[in-house]
Amino acid sequence: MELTISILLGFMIIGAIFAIHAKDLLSSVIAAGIVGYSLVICFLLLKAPDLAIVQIVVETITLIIMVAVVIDSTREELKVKIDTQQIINISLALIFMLVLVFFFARAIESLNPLGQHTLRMASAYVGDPAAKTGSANLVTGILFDFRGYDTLGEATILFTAAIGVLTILRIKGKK
Amino acid sequence: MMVYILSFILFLVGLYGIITRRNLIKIVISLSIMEFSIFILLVLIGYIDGGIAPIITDQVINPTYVDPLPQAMVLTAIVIGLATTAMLMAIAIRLYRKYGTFDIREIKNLKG
Amino acid sequence: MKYIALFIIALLFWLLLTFNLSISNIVVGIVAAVATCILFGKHFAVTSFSKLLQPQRYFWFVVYLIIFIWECLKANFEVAYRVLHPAMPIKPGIVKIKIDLKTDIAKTTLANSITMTPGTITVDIIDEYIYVHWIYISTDNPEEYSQKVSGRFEKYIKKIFE
Amino acid sequence: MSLIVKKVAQLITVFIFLYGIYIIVHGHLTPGGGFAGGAILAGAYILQILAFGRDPLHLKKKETGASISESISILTVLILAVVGLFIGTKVFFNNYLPSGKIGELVSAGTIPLYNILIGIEVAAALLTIFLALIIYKEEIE
Repeated sequence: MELTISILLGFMIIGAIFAIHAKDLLSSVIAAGIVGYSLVICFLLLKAPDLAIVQIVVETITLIIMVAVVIDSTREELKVKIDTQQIINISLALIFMLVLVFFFARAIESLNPLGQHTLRMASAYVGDPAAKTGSANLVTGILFDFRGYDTLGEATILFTAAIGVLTILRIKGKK
Repeated sequence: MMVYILSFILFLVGLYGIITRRNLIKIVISLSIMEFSIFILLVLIGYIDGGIAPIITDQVINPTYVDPLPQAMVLTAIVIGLATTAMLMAIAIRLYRKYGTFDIREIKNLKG
Repeated sequence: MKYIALFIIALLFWLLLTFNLSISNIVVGIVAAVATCILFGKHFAVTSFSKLLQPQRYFWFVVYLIIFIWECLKANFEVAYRVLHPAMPIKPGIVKIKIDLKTDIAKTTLANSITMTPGTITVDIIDEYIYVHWIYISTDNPEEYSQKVSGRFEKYIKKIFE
Repeated sequence: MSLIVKKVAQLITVFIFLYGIYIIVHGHLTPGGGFAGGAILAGAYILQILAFGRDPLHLKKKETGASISESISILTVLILAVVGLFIGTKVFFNNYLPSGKIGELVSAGTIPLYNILIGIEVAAALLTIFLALIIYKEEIE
């Protein structure tokens, strides 16, 4: 299992690097699609069918939106020239990455190896109390019963995003 | 351990893209790549060897389920990720119509 | 009339999908089918209800399926021969063929059948003509090539849909 | 788009839509739920809009409908949640309906209702975002 997921993650990293360095914005968007669709296969292998269904639909809609935006505007990537600003940015990124790697190396010690997770937090939700909600799908049971507030907040964010997109695109620009 | 490190490398790739790129579309793509790496890390932590998907069935006797809690969290996060991506795309196209470019430095210079 | 056709198709699809004949499931299925009728009924492709009730159309559909699979197999071997042959005897081009099907759904079925057969791809439909990309144009005679490309399907599709 | 794409889209959207409703209604029994099903419903509409091109007046009407159904469904979620305060114990988001037998279509109390409402909300929100991106394509002078 670990090997399969590692290979998929390797593909995802290659796709991500290509998406960042592509010369054409359309191919960059499509390369970002590689990462998203590989994620679907990872979710299926990790026994998360709910997530796989959501991710495959959401990724498709995201791609449609991104392609619509790119076709509406321009496909050409800006010319990257190495000046002082760019050098400062790259060194800044490297410093950030080093700091994060340091903290991640500390954090990874407290993680269990893959596949030996203990249900420390979820033990209240799985097993006998699961019959409390009466839902056969435990994820839906958690989402709408134990953690209803999360779902309400999430619905609010979607609502706000829809209103925000309408507002941003509707206003008249002053030229 | 290998998978955790690889998903962290994916996160670093996204971070590098955000800091060094100047194109707004590339920045949005890098942001969504960072989101993906966090999703896969959370679901990997909740995986249990020999576990089945967290759906109660009668066919398996005495089953072990994988942890449903990270899955519920990630399910919420995916939809929020879609909302933020759509919002950022709307802002990007709006800026493009006003300034005629996706370059964030040009946009900064034209202010006023 | 087309709303009733859509309602029946939707309910049948729902029962196949759930495979459960309890009362609550059927009630939910009826509600779902009514919602589908209200939202998509105006744009549904099947326009005539009476044609759905004529049994000979289903008979011809079965016959058509058998013939289509046979043609597909033949075309597969032909294309495989052309690809594997060392000289690669291909002569690609686009031909314009007149069809005398009237309804849109029949035209679409014909176009999809031609696309499914290896070696030929439908490019577009404009009024009464379809444009087909063909891997090996054997003749220049319009009668002959229209018979070769679309004639083998057209008479059955006419019996099914018109 | 050409005739082939239009006809196939007309034929297929109905089945995509029904599959989305199936995913939503069976959300507490099988994988899926309000989020996945709502996204599939939005996908059916987006397929139809992509196939039939843009007709601004018609799309504008659709967008108004989407906004209204979005608002109504999120309001209903709130009302359902508040009703839990008055019936039973004093808990917001209380599951006050009988939970029934696990594995049946009518079970799990209020969860199916929340699933349906969230499904409508997600579908309407995604449709609104997509329509806004294609309606307000040009700068409105």
